[in-house]
Amino acid sequence: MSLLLLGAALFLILNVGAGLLRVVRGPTPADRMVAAQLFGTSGVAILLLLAEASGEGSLRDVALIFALLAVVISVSFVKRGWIRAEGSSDGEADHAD
Amino acid sequence: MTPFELWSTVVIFGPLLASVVALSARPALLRAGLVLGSLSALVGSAGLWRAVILYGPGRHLLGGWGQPLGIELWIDGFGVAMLAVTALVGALTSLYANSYFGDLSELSVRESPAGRGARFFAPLWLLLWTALNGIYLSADLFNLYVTLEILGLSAAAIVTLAVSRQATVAGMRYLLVSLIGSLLYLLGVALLYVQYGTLSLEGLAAIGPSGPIPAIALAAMTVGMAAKTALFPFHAWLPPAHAGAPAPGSAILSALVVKGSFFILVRLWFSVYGGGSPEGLVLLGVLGSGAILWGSVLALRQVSLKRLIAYSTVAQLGYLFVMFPLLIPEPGLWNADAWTGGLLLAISHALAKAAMFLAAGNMSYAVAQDRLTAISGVAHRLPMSFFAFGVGGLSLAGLPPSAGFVGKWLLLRSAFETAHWIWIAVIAVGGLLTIAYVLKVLRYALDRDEAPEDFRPVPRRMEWAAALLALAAMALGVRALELVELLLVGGPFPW
Amino acid sequence: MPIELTVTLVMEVVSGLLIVAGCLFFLAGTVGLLRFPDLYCRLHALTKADTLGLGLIVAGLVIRNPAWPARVQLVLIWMLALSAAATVCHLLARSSLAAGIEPIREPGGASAGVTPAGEGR
Amino acid sequence: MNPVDLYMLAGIAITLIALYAALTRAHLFWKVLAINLMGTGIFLILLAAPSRRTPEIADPLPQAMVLTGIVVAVAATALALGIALRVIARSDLPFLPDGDEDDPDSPGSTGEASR
Amino acid sequence: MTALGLLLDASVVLLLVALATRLLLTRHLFEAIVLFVSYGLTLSLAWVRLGAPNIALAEAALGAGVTGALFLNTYQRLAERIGDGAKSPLLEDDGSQDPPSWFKGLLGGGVILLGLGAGWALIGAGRRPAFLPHEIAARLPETGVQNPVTGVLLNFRGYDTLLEIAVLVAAMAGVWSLDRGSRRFGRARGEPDEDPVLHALTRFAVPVTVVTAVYLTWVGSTEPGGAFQAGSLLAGAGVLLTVAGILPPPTAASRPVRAMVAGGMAGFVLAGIAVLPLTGQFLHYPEGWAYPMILGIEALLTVSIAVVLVELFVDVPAVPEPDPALESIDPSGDPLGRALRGGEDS
Repeated sequence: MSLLLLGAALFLILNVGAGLLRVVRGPTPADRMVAAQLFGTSGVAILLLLAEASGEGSLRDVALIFALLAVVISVSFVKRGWIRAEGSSDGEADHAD
Repeated sequence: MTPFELWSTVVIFGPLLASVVALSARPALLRAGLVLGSLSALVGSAGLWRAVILYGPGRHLLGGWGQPLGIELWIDGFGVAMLAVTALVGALTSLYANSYFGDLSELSVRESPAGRGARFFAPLWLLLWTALNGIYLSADLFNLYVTLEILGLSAAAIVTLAVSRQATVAGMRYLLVSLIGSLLYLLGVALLYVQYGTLSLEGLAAIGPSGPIPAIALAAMTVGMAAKTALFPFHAWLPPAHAGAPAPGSAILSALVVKGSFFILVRLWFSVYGGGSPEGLVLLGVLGSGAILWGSVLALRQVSLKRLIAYSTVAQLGYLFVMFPLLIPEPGLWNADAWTGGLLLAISHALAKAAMFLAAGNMSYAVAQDRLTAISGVAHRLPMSFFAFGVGGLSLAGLPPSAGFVGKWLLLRSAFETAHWIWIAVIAVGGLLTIAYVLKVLRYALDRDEAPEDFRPVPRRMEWAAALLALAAMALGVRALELVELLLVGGPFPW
Repeated sequence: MPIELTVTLVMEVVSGLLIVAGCLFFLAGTVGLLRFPDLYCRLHALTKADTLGLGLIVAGLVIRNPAWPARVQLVLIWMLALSAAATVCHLLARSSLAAGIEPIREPGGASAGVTPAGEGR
Repeated sequence: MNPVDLYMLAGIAITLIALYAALTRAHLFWKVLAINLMGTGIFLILLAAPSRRTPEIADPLPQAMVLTGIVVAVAATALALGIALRVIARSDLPFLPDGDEDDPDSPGSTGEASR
Repeated sequence: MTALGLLLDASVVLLLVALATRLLLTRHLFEAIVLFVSYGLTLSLAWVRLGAPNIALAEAALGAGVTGALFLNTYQRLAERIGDGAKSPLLEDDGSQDPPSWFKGLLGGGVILLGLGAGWALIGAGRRPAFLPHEIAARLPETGVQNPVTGVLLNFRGYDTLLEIAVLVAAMAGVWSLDRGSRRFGRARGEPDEDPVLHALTRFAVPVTVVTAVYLTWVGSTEPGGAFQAGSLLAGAGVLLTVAGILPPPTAASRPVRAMVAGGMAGFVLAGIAVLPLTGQFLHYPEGWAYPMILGIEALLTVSIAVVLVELFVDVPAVPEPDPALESIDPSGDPLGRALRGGEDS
């Protein structure tokens, strides 16, 4: 049955590879960020599958870190008031200065 | 606890603890950090010097494991000589920096950018010192990589302490070169580990690396270290970085930091690879000759004081590489004259170059400019700095009785013995060019009778630090025999 | 003995089906990410489908794994991913709107749901 | 083909592509990115190549080296980005000016001026 | 099964090389950064496949997480600087400053040759039996820990780890020495965040992160984990808290922050020196003391690393406004000494 687990992991990796096209195409930073989000979630899934397939429990810790850092990166990215697309003010997200 | 274990701990971890003090404590304790670092380096290297002379090369098994499992410190004459000169230059430069940066106890991180930079000079410099001492005692490939990174990061940060745009650009370029150089070195480490499964220099030397993978590894590491040492075709980053740094930083970078990667090259080529390939040694010698000629010519053409000295560093580093082909005249033999001569040149260059950069710092401090034309007449107001610069320059040029003279003489003798006429010609021409550019500066400084108008008095300690270094460079020649004795402990092939 | 065997077999099959279904949701999310016309649609497609896909895979793995600590950890990871996806999607959409990236509104394509996804708090 | 070989070859490829990019991209950020990637390529070689020799026992030493290397890379990246930002603040361009003779602010710069 | 595994490895490798190539050659900065984060996550999978979960943890947390966040942060500063919608070489590198194509060609050719040579040499490398892994396994019980990687990091080669902390501290001091525009990050202290969603997430994610970090430090002696992974996780929690405006950002101006940054290194060195009179060698733990000392050092390092990483992330990237005091310094002179004393007499 670990054939199924490995197969699923392989499928998810190919899936992620396809999703990368969105990072390359853009057009806005937010689009690229969404695609990175896909990377994070799929990475968690792949790691969980591999953990089950190999019986290596510590991979679940890695998956947990994936999930946590996806949060940190995305949140700090958004909260920095990054979007300058079409002439807005510097956004409510950042009160600094 | 043997003296080796005691003093090597003091010499490495003294400056490290001092950097902790300088980093975390109140600004009032910055000076305490510098004093602690200088004292531990001086005492530690003196202790190791004595131990090496008494007992021969020694080791310190960190963690009690020994190679190949753990990391060893290897303490031999070469390393201790470099430690000692680093301690001397470092202590006097710290003394200088203490006055140069104004009242250290008043520096706050909230201040102007310049003040903030000065606030962090002491911790960065003490970390850099730790890294240098670590390199000179290390006997482990990967440990050398980590120390190199401390060295590279703190050195680049010291360049950017001088807030000008030129210094920032130079510091960036320096950091990039330094990082790529370290990574090439790491690539070599990886390849060697893949091939032989050990990181210990001694273990590798016992195996005697040969074959395609070790050859690629040596090439990668040599390119990386040559870039960090600013050997001839890779020298472009050095003059702006060394000229742009604040004066004590320039002295440290030019006198000491480039010697760290040079030390690693010597260890690799001779101690580990047993001489490598004769063609490679000749190639390094040719590049060194190129550095001597090209660096000296460019130094002659400079119109700013610190840049002239920086180009002189490019040239003087060339001499150290001329040692490489002379050291092994034929397979199985090594020439003691070339070894001691080349290393004496490295040591005397450290002292002389530090003296020159500090003296130049005094002159431009006094007249607020770095142009050669601006320092005209400064000799009359700053006789001691003028004297320091002149004596340092003469030592570089190899005039007796300086250490530079002894070093060059030994190098020339080894070339005579093996009838390498080309190297002799290069050394001679380089010496003449050195005299020319030193005299150029002296002529400007003596130019007019009256002193320049916008003149600011220089703190006494800054003058003393430069003068003492120059005197040390000169006096070293008188006591060169003791250094030669030290350098021969262990020799180029310690294992 | 046969009953136990049957139970194990059924659980294996169920878990396998859940994992396969999860993979299909991931595929759907990626298709949406690549094919949908603007940022808000893509957010919509991706965060929901992927989180659900991950949930199904976690469910499948929980069934397979007999150890309780591992099961708790799996569920915890899923909850974290769930709340993260929701929050990030919300923040991205909100600050994109604030920055003036307009959602497309003309009929046809994936028009329905665009506006709520963008303006929901 | 041994799967470990795949990772080793990928390590070589990434190291060299990154080295090429570090030397040919003028933009400072790509230089820093390339230096980061070059490090990871070397890590791949370091971890994959020894384990093809002794597949029966995992070698913890390369793992420890790679861990150290990752931390060093983070530190170097932080400092490099900080200095790069200052370069940009001073010159408004993410490039390093050509040549080492840059002293444009002062009249009669080096080089030709010394004639 | 093995065929499937091989296919999995091949996909990971292909993805890695493709990501690396694309991110190094693209002209859009933001794309490159997002690809870099993706590359880090893929690399983490590669470490898992290579049987190194320790590194996978560190790669995900540090390589992808912290480094990616640093790049994003810096990107943000650049975007701020150039203002709305403007095209600028800062964000879109058109390659006009790149070296001439003959140089690229020459270098490219050289690099390809080198790659072929190195690949050929490594594939054909002799398979001499390795002795070190067996030696480490045999003497692991003496180190006081069961995780061999932790044993190498904190006992066999503890000196390297100590210097590695020094690298972090050196980078920190260097970053502190740079001028920063002290742009405030997130909200002021005490001011409630009006975004309830983020707040709820923080309340859930931060405790999970902290618990995981403590768990990783604790478990590091037996299983994958350790100070660096735990420290970077704690740093993640710290970043989240500062972003949400719950914690004030740590800065160099605060002495406790500086003390915590240097404290990990100081504690490590002092532990090494403390055992010197007992055993005669630096960091040579006395019999029976190895485990408690390693655990103590790891705990200290975890906190210290977390503070460094939060500080690097939060406080570094600021493009300062032009400072007239700086621009007036004569660049050809000896700038710093004179500038520092400028107030006194000139």
